[in-house]
Amino acid sequence: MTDWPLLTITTFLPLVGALFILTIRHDKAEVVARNARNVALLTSLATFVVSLAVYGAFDPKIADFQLKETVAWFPGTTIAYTMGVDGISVWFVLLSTFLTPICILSSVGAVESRVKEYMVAFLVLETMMVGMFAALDLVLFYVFFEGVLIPMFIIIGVWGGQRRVYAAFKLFLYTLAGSVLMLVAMLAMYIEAHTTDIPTLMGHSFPQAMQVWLWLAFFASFAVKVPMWPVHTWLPDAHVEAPTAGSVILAGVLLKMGAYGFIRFSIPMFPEASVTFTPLIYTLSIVAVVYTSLVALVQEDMKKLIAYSSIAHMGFVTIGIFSMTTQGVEGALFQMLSHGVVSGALFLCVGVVYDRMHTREITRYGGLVERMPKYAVVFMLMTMASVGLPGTSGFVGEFLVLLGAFQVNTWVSAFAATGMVLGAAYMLLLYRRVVFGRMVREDLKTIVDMSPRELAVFAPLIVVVIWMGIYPPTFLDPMHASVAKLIDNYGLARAAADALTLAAR
Amino acid sequence: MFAIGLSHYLTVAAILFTLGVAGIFLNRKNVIIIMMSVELMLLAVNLNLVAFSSFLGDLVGQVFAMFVLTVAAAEAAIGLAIVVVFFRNRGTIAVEEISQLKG
Amino acid sequence: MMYVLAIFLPLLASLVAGLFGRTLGDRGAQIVTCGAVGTSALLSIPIFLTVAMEGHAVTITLLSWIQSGTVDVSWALKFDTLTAVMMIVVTWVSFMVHVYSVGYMSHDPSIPRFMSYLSLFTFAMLMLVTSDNLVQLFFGWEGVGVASYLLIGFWYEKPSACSAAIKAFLVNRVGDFGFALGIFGAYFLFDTVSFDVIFAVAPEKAAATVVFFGHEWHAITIVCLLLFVGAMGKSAQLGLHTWLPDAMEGPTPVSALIHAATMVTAGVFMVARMSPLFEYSATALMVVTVVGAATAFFAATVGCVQNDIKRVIAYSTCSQLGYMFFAIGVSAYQAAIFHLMTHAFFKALLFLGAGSVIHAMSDEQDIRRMGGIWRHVKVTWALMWIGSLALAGIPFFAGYYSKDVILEAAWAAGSPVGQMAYWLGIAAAFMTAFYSWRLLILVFHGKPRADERVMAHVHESPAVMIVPLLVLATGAVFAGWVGYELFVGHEQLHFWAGAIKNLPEHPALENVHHVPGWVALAPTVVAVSGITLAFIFYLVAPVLPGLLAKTFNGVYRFLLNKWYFDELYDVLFVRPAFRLGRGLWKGGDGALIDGVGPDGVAAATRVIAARVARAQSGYLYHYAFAMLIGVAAFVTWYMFNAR
Amino acid sequence: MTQTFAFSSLVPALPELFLTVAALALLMLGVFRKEDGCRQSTLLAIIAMAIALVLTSQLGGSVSYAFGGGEAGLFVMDGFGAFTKAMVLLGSAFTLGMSGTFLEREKIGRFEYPVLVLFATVGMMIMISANDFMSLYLGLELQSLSLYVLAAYHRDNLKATEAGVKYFVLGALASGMLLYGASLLYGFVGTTSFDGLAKVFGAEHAVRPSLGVIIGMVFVLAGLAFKISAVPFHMWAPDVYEGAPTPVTAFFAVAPKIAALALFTRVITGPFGDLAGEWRQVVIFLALASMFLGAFAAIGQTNIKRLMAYSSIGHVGFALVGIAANSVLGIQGLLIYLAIYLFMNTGVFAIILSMRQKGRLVEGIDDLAGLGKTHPAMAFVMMVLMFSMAGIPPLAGFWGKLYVFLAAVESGLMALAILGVLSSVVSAYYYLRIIKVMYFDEALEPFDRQTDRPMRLVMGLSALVVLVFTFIPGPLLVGAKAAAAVLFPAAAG
Amino acid sequence: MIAALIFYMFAAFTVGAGVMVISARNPVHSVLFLILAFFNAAGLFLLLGAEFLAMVLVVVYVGAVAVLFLFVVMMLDINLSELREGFLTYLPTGGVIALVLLVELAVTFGGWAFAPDVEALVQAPVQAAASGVTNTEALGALIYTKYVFLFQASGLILLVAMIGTILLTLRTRPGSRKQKIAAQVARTAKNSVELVKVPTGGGI
Repeated sequence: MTDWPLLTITTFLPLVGALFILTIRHDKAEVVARNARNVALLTSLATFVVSLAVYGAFDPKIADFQLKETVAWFPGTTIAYTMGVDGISVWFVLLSTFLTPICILSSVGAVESRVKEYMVAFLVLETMMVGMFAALDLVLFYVFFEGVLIPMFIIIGVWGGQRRVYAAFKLFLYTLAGSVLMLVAMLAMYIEAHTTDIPTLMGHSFPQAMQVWLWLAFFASFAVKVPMWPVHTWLPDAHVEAPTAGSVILAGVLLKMGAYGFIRFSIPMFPEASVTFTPLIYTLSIVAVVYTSLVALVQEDMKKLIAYSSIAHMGFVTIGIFSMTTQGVEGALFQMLSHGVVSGALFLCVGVVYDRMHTREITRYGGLVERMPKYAVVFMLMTMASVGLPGTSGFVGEFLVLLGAFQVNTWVSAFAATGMVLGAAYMLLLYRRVVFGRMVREDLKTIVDMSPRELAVFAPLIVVVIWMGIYPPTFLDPMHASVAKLIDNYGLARAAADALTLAAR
Repeated sequence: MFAIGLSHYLTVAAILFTLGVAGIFLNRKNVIIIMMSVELMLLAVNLNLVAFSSFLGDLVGQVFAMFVLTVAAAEAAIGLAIVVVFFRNRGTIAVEEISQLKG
Repeated sequence: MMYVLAIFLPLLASLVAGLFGRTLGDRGAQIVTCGAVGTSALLSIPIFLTVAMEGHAVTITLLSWIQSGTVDVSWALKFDTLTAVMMIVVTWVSFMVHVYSVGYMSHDPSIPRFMSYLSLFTFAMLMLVTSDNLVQLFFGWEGVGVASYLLIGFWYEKPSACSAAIKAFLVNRVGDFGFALGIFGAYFLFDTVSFDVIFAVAPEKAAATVVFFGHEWHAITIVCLLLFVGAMGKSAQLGLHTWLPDAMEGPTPVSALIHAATMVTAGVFMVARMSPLFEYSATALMVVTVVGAATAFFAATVGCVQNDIKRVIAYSTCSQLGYMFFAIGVSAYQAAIFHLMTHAFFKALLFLGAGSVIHAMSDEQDIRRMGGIWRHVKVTWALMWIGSLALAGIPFFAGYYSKDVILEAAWAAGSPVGQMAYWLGIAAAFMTAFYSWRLLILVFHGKPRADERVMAHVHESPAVMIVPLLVLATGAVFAGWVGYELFVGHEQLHFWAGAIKNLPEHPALENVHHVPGWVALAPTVVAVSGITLAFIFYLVAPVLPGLLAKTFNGVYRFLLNKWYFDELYDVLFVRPAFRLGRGLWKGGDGALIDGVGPDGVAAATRVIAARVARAQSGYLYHYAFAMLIGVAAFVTWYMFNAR
Repeated sequence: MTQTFAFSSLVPALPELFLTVAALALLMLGVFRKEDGCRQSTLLAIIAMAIALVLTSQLGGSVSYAFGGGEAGLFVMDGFGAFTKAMVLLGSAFTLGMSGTFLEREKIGRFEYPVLVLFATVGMMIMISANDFMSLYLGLELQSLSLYVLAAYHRDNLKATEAGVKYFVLGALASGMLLYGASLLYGFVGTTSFDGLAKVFGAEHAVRPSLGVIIGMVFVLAGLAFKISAVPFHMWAPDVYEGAPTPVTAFFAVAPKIAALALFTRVITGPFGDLAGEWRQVVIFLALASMFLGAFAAIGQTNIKRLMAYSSIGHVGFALVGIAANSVLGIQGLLIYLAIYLFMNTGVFAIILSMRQKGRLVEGIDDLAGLGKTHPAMAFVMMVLMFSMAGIPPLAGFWGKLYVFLAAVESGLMALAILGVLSSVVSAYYYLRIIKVMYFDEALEPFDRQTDRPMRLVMGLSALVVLVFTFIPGPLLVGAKAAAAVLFPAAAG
Repeated sequence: MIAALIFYMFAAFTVGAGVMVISARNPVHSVLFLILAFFNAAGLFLLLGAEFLAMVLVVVYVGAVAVLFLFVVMMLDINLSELREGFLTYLPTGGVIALVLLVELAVTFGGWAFAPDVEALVQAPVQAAASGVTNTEALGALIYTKYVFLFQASGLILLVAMIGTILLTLRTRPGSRKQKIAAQVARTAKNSVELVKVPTGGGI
């Protein structure tokens, strides 16, 4: 079983599906659309099954990378096709493969034009996402990291809303500007360390001065992806204009790429620079939490509100990562997974009503609970998960992050905790304005509750949200070994650096 | 001053060359004058080559100069042909009128 | 098994009623939920007997929960005396409210939903009281918060109900903010969040300090104060009380269950639970005392002038919670819990009675439009009297025992804050009696002020509502007398069996039995005089209140507007938050970040692009000139930078 | 003075000789046929190029000289030459293959066209193999004169003739500069041979170059920079690209550019190899200016040919980054970049050549609107090519950029690398704009059905190369590395 | 001394003529000044001992290229009155930059130095005059042997120039008549001469 290249299969299976869809030809557009949809759904489900096999083959007790595959790639360089997962990345692989079929299923009613291309774009996107989390080579990582932009650009631009062009360009150019700097840094690392192998690089200690600017270059890329304040403004636009499934993937997986990058690169490879810049991260994260929460409070557009809330939630994540405590890092990871599911579900919730009313204006809604009780329940659950109610997935991550941060810096923890209050404020206001109240608008009177298909879309999300809230060890246990290793190495590097500075004195 | 050295020739060539260059961008009205300026530049080059050839005692410079002359003749032919074609289309060869393509 | 069942039955019922409400039907949902909670209530009795009376405290670990590094939190049920007492209170009051709701909500279109929420609340509350660590406590804490939110906003089409629900949740969140930090602090200090370990280690850490917000503080004080902030939120203490009166927007059974008997007392329970920690921080205790006393006084003053029947009782609740807290502040945790229990009975009784009145008056809540209905609703009237008597602390009713012991303890603490608390408590007791009877008189006695149509419909509530009232009334009458010895009397040490810790330095409870006679008598005296005053004002000389209000218009308005807390918060927090949000959105994100960042760069790029394109003029001589400049520049560069 | 002439000494120049003979034969054929045999001549010319390609591929094994003794020979053939010549031949053949239909439709198909392309190609190959300033100059002029004529080929078209005038005048100016610089270098060293120059500047002599030499070098570089259209010697490019007939533009954008860059590389690594400290500043400036101007100026364009001109200016900037690195890695990067550029550009021009509405030629970017719906396959190819040109992984264009920047970083040119990647972000904007027009905008009027098989072939091939390169990068990398190593004998040894 | 004077004369005339080329009002005059410049440059070549090149310059350049210029200028029939306006507008900046370049070049050339071992690198040293080999002969010996490649290449360039010029300018006008040699040669008396019997005495 384990001698199968499981990760490669997981990564490229969607691509195979996409190629298959490309061959679909028929005179009738509906037939093509239906076939494309079915193939895409089957492919993504198969991919999910394979990724479960990855999880099965994964040994949570081992901290190192597992299921490694290496194939020579660029002759004359160390750039190789190296894949592998550890306790951190395996979750993101699963998250990607988990969300994709849901997105595909959810787009049945939402996307009616150019379905074939849409499905192809989504499957290509899945390949890129999975590949990015499984890549163990610097350049390979970059290829996937950057390649995500292509399908995303198309998805937003073709199937997006009114200002889709602006949003698509903003997303693309903003993130590209950040990541090209990272590319230069990666090249410099290759020149310095003579390798592009990520595990090897983790063991390589870069000179301190070099670390600083390498860190900054990586930061430029990851901060945009996370996104951290003040480079977050692409996110609300992208979210608002993207089709529902696009928003789900954007919030669910793409935002995690930045934070994943921090964990995979910034901290283990540039520990001393990370120490130097931790206050910066804290400051920006806190500003992000408070600032975006306040901004979310006054949004008129449902998606925009959730988009801003995503920024706030990712602020918690960055705090947790840079607290460099076991709880902080594990909490951040957990928060990422949770946020992936919850914000995805929230965007789907918006999508449900958007498909019916074709507006995302909060004021156009109200009193939905009257005609859509099931919807109200699901939305409520996800709202509560977003707010961080204990017993839902949102709590565990938030709690661990703040707990971890408190051990290091009480100010940070306290300021970040205000996000708990503000987060509850905007989410409940949103819920109230959309779902509660009297149904006054005539056009809402005929709105229908969720269809069985929509419920099927939400069911797995609901299960996961509650599972993560009630029994998080399923998710936390496999992380322990890898996180412990990360923190140990970081501590060692810091100690070594301290010793060095002392000696220099 | 009276001993004529290499520098004298080089300076004359430099002046000619500069005149040629200046002729190209100072000229507003006539493309043919620009082409004559190019001829001046090539003359300067030839002067340079011959002068070096003479002072180095090496014939290669003169060989080079000869090829330059040959090519210059060919160039002049092509250039004038193009100008003639342009004139047929536009009815003028004033430099300022050659500005359909821009941006 | 019995233990687990007692806790999880309500959850099960809630899920069944919530998810399958449509198939079950109203009746089915009612049966399921009442049955489950009733079973829990019944089970709580043997549990109480085993745990409290026989002293068999147990902890049942169910499932691992959060495990990360040294953080190791499990789903566990801890049963000790404190829990057992709370369980009795919670399950029984809850059961009564469930039953009462069957009648009260009979005309509502979404009964299963309501019953489901109630059961959900019961489950969360039980989780709260049985928690064996701070995090699970927090789970229950938030769970009851959500249930409260859902129930306050139960009539979602009412904008005021929705606002009240959100307000309740948010104000609680502010408290939780402190609570959460308190948990982090506790973990930071003790490296665990488990009660047993914390309590065991607390004495060793009594002198520990912690750097918090850049200063060095006494560690336990900080942790306690932070936890207390949480308690203030949940228990509506001064400053974070504003949500409680608004919460009356919910259906009356909810007010009875959540906003009188159980949830609001969670703060008291939590601080009592943490007594082994609070005991080591004199400062924290002092703060608790001051806040409690101030709340008791403040809420009582406001209660005197309110006109909404439920709001009056709500302020009364707030005030009584203040009593409990200053009891805790003087280390009389037992007295606080005792009062908590008696209060649960009589306050639930009062609320349900008020509900019965409202029911009878066709949903009228303003006491100025009631009056003279006692003849029509005799049972309710009698029960309300019992409740009020208990509340006012008239001897031999439940409230008398618990309130007296609190005031005595405050006096007996012998500290300045204790003294202050005592006097404020006495003042509050006077006002309590006054507003209770103001309410009784305005509602039941005198001339009817409601219109004909309403009066014609005034009727006694059905049995399903009255029976729970009777049960609660029994509690309101006898609970004090029954519990006195166990809770605060001579058997208390044996009874609590270590569930509550008192340091020898804090002997208030011991000294209760040795206070001067006038101290013990004063509460009763002021209560009676308060009642008398109420009679004078509202029955004998009804012009007086108006006259008084006119004379002291400022004071009256100040009280009527609840000390302007809502307005203050509105100006201080709510409006600025929205204004700031809008400003940051339009100004920060829109103008500044986007304007300077992406959009600015894009605009600049376009300008540059246009310039560059213009430079491509189409003129040959410009092109040639550019080349010349290029060459000349390079040559010049080398002339001056030649190696 | 009598030297025995051995024909075997001509072997290194065999492809050039073959192509020359073929061109002359085609000329004769064309002259003595009655009707305009553009199509047949084109086909024959492509076959001739294919044969030349085969011949070239046989020659790259080792360094060999022709026309003159040993290393001072006028003509050199080596791995680098073979690699770049192969690219030039491919580029010429592709663009020639795409032009037949176009010329016929525009009724300007004449047999001279393929002949001139062949002569230009011979000129490029001589340039690439130049080992002496004289052969450099003659090769350059052979190419340039053919190109001047080709630019004005559509002689009844005002734009085309204007393009011809501009190209000619500025080209002559550039040649003059180049020559002037060459004369100064000759004056200093006493020889025009690359090897002679390299020896003088080489380590064993360690001559501190006089200012005159530096000025000479600057003039030579300026002349060459014109040919590769590097800023500020680029001004001709947009106008000529727009004005010239589209197949000619396609040709301009590919083969001469590659040849000129190869020549640039040879000059800079050969005779000036040890003057890196001097020329590097110039090259860095050229690279930066080209990258940024290419990126910014293209943004406002509405004509797609003009846009491609600016795009190629930008690409030259990136290629120059590889040259600036002055290392095996850098030249390897340059060659990879050029090879990928070759395929990308021919693909794009194949699409531009297919832009016809109701038989009328269109060149506006807006005319592409809705291509994603009307011609999905073509739009897909264009999208892939545009993302690739923007340098987005996993498409081939990314790897070209990766290699040149890797080389820059290796050589310590960090600022150049950073500014370079930033300029690539700016340039991404206009590539994206084309994708936006094709996919996000509503369709106006569909293009005529494309029936030209060679055109479809070129499109498909370019898209395939761009897509598949990531999976099979090996052959190109190894080839480019071997070719680059030739220029740095010291590093290889 | 005399040589210096002659140099200065030639140099001055060359430069002066060059100035006039770019500044003359009438393009025909420009061409004539260009011819003057070429003549004087030929003189300078003679001074430098490059007789063959001097002759080529006069014969080829003046004889062919300059005349071609003249021909085109005349043919294109340019309106003289429009010319020469705006010459001065760009003179200041353009002139300054040109002057800067010139000064820099002149400064550099003031102290021209050859590479140290330049003699070793010279590929085709000039034979001593005593050897009796003339300049033309020496050049011929080089061009047809060592530089035959370049010679051929320049031939190709001229061929391209021919093709290009013809391609661009040759037009076959529908009405124009051409001499058809083959047709002429193929004519026979039989089909081109008609013998008519003229009746004598009939008058015309």
